[in-house]
Amino acid sequence: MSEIISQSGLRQLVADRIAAGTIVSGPTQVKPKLVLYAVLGSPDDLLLEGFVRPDNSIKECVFPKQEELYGYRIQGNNIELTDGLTNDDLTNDDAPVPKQLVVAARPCDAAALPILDHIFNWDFKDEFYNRRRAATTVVTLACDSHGENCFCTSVGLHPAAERGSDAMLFELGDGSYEVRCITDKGRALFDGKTEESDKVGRADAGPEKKFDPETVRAFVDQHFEDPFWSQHALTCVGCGVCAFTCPTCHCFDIVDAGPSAGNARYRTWDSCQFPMFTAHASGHNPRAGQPSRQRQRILHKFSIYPNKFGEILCTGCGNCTRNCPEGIGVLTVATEIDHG
Amino acid sequence: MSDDSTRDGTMTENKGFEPKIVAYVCNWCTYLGADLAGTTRLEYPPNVRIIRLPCTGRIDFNLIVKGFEIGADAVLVSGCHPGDCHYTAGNYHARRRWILFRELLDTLGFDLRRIHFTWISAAEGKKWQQVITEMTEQTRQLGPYTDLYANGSAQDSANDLPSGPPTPFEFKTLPAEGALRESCRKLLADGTVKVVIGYGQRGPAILTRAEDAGRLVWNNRCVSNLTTYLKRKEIKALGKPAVVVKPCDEKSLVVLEKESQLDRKNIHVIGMACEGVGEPKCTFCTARTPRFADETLGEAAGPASLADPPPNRFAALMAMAPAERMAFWAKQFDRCVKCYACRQVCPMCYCERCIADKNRPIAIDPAPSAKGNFAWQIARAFHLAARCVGCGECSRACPAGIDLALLNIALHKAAQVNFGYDAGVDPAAEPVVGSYALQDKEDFIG
Amino acid sequence: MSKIGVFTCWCGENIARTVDVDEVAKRVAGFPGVVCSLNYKYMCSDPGQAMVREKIASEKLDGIVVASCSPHMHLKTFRKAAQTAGLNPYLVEMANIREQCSWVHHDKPSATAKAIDIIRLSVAKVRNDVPLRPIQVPVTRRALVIGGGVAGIQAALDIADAGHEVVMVEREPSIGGKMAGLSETFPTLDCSQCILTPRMVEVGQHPRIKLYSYSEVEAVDGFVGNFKIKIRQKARYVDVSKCTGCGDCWSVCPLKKNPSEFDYGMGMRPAIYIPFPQAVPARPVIDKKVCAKLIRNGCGLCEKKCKAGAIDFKDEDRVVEESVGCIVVATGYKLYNIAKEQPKASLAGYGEYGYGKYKDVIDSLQFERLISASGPTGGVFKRPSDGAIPKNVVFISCVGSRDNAKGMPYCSKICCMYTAKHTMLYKHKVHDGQAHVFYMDIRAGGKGYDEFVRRAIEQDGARYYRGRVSKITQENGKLIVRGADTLAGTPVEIEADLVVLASAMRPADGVEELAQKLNIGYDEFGFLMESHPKLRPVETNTGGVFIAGACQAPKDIPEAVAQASAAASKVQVMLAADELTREPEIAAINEQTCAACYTCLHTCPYHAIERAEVRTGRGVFIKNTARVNAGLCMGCGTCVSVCPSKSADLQGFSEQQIYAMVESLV
Amino acid sequence: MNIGYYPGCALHGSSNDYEQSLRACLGLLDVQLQEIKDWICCGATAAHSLNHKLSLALPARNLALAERDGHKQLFAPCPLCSMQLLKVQKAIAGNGARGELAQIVEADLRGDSQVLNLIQVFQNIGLDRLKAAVKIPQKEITAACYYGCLLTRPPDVTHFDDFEQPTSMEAVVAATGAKTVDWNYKTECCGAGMTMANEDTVLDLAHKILSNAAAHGANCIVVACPMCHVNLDMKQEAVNRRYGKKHGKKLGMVVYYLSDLVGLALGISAEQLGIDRHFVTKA
Amino acid sequence: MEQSLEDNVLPQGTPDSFLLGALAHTHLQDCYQCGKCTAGCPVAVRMDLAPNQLIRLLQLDDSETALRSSTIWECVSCQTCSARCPKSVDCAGVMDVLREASLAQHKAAKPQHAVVAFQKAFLDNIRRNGRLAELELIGLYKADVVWNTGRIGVLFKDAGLAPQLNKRKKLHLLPEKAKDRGVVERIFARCSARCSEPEKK
Repeated sequence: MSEIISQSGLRQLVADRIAAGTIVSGPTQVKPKLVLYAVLGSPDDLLLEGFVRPDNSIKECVFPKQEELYGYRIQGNNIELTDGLTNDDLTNDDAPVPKQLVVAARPCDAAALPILDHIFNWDFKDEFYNRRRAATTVVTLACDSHGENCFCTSVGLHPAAERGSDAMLFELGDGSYEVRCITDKGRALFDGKTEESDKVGRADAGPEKKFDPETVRAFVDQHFEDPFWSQHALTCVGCGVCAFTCPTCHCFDIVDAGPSAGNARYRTWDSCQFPMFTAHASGHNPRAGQPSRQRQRILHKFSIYPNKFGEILCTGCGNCTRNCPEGIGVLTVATEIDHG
Repeated sequence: MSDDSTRDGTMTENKGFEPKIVAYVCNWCTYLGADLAGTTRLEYPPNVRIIRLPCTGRIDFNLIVKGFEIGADAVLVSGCHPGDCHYTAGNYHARRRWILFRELLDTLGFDLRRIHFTWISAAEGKKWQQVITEMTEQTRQLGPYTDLYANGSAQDSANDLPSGPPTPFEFKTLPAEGALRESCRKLLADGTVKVVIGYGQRGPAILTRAEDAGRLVWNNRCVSNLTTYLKRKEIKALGKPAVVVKPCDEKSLVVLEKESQLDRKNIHVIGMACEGVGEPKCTFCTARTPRFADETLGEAAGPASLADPPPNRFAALMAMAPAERMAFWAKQFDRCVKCYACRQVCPMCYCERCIADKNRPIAIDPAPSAKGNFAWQIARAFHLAARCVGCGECSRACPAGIDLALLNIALHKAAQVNFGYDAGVDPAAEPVVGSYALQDKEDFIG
Repeated sequence: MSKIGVFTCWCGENIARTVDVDEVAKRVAGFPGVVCSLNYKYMCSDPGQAMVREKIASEKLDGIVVASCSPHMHLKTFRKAAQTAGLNPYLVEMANIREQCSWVHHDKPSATAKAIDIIRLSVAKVRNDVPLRPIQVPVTRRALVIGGGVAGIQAALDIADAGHEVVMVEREPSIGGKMAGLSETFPTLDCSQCILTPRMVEVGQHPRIKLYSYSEVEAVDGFVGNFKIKIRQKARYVDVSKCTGCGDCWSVCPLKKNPSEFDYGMGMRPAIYIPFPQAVPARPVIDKKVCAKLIRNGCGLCEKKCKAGAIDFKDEDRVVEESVGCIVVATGYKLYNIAKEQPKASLAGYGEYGYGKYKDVIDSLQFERLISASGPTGGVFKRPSDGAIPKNVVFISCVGSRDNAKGMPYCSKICCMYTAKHTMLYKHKVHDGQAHVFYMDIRAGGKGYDEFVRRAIEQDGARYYRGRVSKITQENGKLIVRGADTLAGTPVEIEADLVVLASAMRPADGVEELAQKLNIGYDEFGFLMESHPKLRPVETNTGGVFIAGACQAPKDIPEAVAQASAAASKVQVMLAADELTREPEIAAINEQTCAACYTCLHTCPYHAIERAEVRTGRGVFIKNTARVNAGLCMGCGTCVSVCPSKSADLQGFSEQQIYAMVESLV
Repeated sequence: MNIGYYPGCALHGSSNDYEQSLRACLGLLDVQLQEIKDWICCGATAAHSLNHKLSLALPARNLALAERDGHKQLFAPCPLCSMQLLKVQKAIAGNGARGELAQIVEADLRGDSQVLNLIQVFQNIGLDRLKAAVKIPQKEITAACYYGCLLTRPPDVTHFDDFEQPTSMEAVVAATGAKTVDWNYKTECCGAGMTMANEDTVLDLAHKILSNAAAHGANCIVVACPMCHVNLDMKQEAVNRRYGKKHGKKLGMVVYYLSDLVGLALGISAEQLGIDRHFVTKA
Repeated sequence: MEQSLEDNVLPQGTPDSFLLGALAHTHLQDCYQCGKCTAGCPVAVRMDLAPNQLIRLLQLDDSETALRSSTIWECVSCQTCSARCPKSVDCAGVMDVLREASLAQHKAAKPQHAVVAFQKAFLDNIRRNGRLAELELIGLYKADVVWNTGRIGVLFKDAGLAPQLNKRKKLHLLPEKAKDRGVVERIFARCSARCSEPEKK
């Protein structure tokens, strides 16, 4: 026996959740040829037709691009903490975090959340992250196809990987979906919304493996000074597209915004590809050019993080290669390393 | 803006709306004019806060934006009459900048009625009193500048620009590919150049070995503007480069040479005739073959007449009311994550350390907030005023699909209309920024 | 800067009347970085400055804000006071709460709030001030004097006598200016030639004065202490070195009938001429608009006659460059042209007086030439139309001056005096003649001036009518002057043989273009703007440029000479030291982040930015950069606002300071 | 071309010879004068002396009537009438009084028609065309052109010629072949409306004008104003009676209207021009 | 300062010089007594107060003497004074206002009654006919002067001119009248031309 839900049922579910005050986000057609995960104003914004791999990731729900840590004001020679300026901040501890729901996420996006859980809880429990994470329910839609830049299979995932999802939908071909609840949150969400059926959805087999992460890991461990990096990274212009559209990249910068007399302290995304990321006050910069920075990105994803957490810091969504203006990204580098 | 309760009376008690006005004035004329208004006891409303600077030449565009960021309802910029500047030409340079900057702010939907430019001499205490009194009254009528950055609901109702049907595009390799590979192989082999910057399978390809020439491709999706790589230290270190350029990319070389960033003599330019690479810019492009290349490959038929030309998005934008435009841009910039791809792909952005990365002082708010994104896009667009050649890379590279090119088009048009200057066309033409003309228009200056 | 002292001034009650100074002091104490906030009745007084010095020492202040008047008034005073207390003067800022707050607002609460905001701005600026050292710049110990009138001559002689070289540039063929053309001068009636010619000769022969006559200033570059002046020597067609001034050439020249500029058209001069016998240099000039040789290659008699072979028809303008440390502008005045067409739309001519229509209606300088012993009528006073001796002469004061409708509301100050003088000179020449003067008010405020005017009325019988003239018409050779006498309340009609108009004084032609070359200001009438009417009357707002004489405002010879000596003393102060200390508020470029696009180089009005290279210690090239020449930079900051990466910054008005000021206004 | 025509009471009263001269002369130059229907008196000196508001209302009524008749140009041969019309146009230019005046005169008022005096009409016709049309050059005429006070004054209302040394009438007279003299009473007042009430003033001023013209060699005076003509022509005999003895000989100065002189030059007879109806007919 | 047309007679309580100046669109304080108006005035010799003296009195707020002066009735409104004034004071305009005020307050100088009578008769005439009827004007004017000053001689003044004018077809026994005289009456009423009411004895 399987539980199924029609597409209209799913949209109704989204409508109910929005009415209940939950912030629902999912893939939406922002412009011709551009699909992004975004907060849905109405259920019809949710894009379900055809295979869609949004250019950004769902990490924004749990790790926003700009988050206010706290506000402050300098009065005379002392500093007072004030409650923050933006109203969606978590500065005051008791304020309830609004519930969040992600619908029709891709498995490679959902799989990133457990990775971020490790990051934000290994030496310091990041309370901002945790409270958002706890309030978030992720409903994934298994892939019934794959894009040219997808390589989830190469990093140990597959189009129906349940990792990080609270519930998973499977296309049934007739516009309705089979629902498989994975966690209590998933079950609570779909409780009473599905019908019995005997139809069973199935997922795409996924792209064939494009590289072996182990060979990549071995290469980066031994070729720190290899001319490969300077040769390969020549075409990298040093922007932050790969890091900011990657579901797993999690580096951030702390910034004081507003007049120096005090306004608020923010956390914002940062990227290892930027010069200021490793700039020293003396003016020296240990990673002065793109070769060292590109190497660092691959090193972190395929060696440093796996050494610490035993899993690859990449879910194979392909966003970095898909969005890179010069067509580089992990897929290009990894395949070049593997077949080089 | 922080509701600073402990510091009351910043303005008078709020018996009705009291506009807050920031005035940037030059030290030698307007500041003395304001002093004269004092010595002759000419009363005017107390709403203005004067910031004294040596010259209008020193008042840069970002200060005007900063004024609005800290909550001013109107900003005044005033200095010596043309010809009277204590430093001979500060006000001429300023006037030219203001002409361009007003066009940018208008395109972004700023309320130009809140930005005033005047010439007030040291002998015109009366005029200072008049300007401040009129400005305060006019701003009081306009009310507080609440729809700055269209915070609140205005954004949701912002409508998008018509984008027209997707232009049919099918990928095809172009015949000149073979000639390109052969030419590059010969160049690398005989050592004329040390590195070739061309197009590869998945993106640009930078080759140093002759035998890699086979990796070069030439098709109707070779989109990137390769001239952006000429500024890179790593590439300069490799020696004399050869660069493959389309006619639109080539214009960047003209601007870069004019700004002493490259020496045209030790660059080998391979110009490719081009019939379009499937980007929005190609629909209007008429430059089929490069003009200054060392060698030109392939040929291109004349511009195909477009059955139904795509809607002119810039005209559609400018047809909107200012508040509507501001809402449009606020919605677009809300998607910006400050990945700076627009900066990194642009051949004209070659600063060692960008103003956005400067933190003493924080000129551009680094957080991707509404304020931070507007400040960044204003700075980026204005630094490209009369320099951007319209290669469209910024719009293409933006992961959030923001219509950045519209801002550059606005300034491109402003430079053409006001100064008859077309960036990247005439190597000998004097650059707009950094020069001035006595008869620049000043109909907007009081 | 974290230990800032704020001193709020009452300025007697100029500030205290509309700004609650106690409230201000209390609230300012709460500003970030402020450790001491006091207010005092007169901050600029000695006790006030003493308080500043004492507080610097006791509280170890590292930043001062004085909230009082405009920085243009006392910033220097308080910076000196701080310096004597050991604090770097550039850590002192002023908050202008008088001219820009208490004097222009009457509502006490809002004026107080505004004053607090103005102080907040200055405190934000001081917190980001950086100690600066004045720049030492070499001084060229030479001075330029523009204009060879009595003021220019006096200034040049004073400076030269003080041991400095002087370059004098005079537009006319000879120095002497307007004074050379006067017959006698008030109030002593001593002949102007007798008192001026010796000084002119002294200039001509002074070892340290280099005279460029018949020349004009073409361009001025550089800055105080280091001006580069381009001087255009107009073609004289006479080789000054060879010519002995014997006069053969101008006596043989056939073209005698050209109106003499020196005599204002009252007399004639040949095509090759010296303006007047006592000319310095006494070397002739050929008028290229008239000379037959130059126009049609005819005549050439003067060349044949000249024993010294000094005539050179192929002479051309030459442009010479001189470098000087400072400049005195003494370009003098010209009389308002009463004719119908006027150079400026704001001016109107006197159609009702018929100047230019009736030959016997002349202006006061023309009268001076007619009555002068060295004038065209050889000392016999004849009227220009028919040479008859006029028995009834009408003098009209305030022609153009004090006349809003004609565009000159100001009083030309000296006409009352020289009109009285004219009546006396006329009486001395034509004993049975009767002078009539139409005046509005007699302005004779100098030493012995009023007595001089009374003597003209009481002893020499000049008849003064208090009222303006409405119209002048000509009836069979007689000029019918229709005026009024408001004291008697009746119209007055006089049949005159000659009418002399005391027309208004205006600045010399071309002074506005010259002012723009020198970056000095001028008012709506074209008179040059002094830095401060009371405290700095002979200085301008541009360092190293001084003004003297009628170019600044209408004035008589004694005042012009006094101003010339004042300007000369200011020059001597500047040239006394080998080096000049210059304000350090100039631009500097961070060569690490400069992208070498050189936009700043094209923008700089003073060409103070050059291309430079950054090299390692061993000379290995690292990168190109732009670099500021501290000597040339005047600190306008145009380069800073043009620099995309903000590598250029202005010391004293740095980005950090300005953003701190703006953000303090939240 | 045809232009709006506001005759004024004088031209339909005792100065009807001026209208006769105008119609004859301008008719020949194919300028049709289209009289405004039901025009009223402009109030002349009496209105602006005794009732400021009335002095604007009456001419405003005439302006409104001209606009209603669709005249873009309005020719008012009497300088006092044309000055009053121009004064109204100036008053409503800043539309301070437009609404109020329109309400008083019961008609809307734009004030955009162009008010012309006689010299301006000749200037619009064109002096070269005039010169070409001259059949009998007036060789023996040496005219003293007399503008009177209100043709050129007040300057900020009339904006016509140079109000101190005007030369526009001389140009028209020269075009007829006649000679002109330079004399000193061109713009001095003749006493205008004081003919009845204060004759002494008129006789004194008229005498000064006539004798100055004679002193400068003029054998006739040319005017473009009905009141000036009355004071110089009709009152010339009275002037001679009062001042004749002083000069030992009587003044006999013919006073032509400008249109008379032009008419004569165009070949029109004196009778057709109404010159025979003047008081002083021969030197 | 656009003076509203409403009150064309001196309202009580306003300082005279200010209102007179305002009515004549000029600022009397600007006058610095240079006398150019008196110098240029063709009829100044006939006046008891020279134009500049008249303005001086108004500057000192003594409008009483000004209103009773003969100056304002001798003035021929030739605009010379205003055109040449260096301070752009509209002296001719002030004369207009003074005449208007003088009549309204019945202070017109007796010896100048003829001028006053002529101008009043002129206004009455055009109020009735819309256009000027010359004969009727002359008749009523002479009656008024004889009646008020007793100068019988006025009746026969210029009698000799009548036949000469008639010979020259310049006399019109039946003069033209405006068709719509109603509007003229209404205009006069709206301008509250008080001075045209019959003189109360």
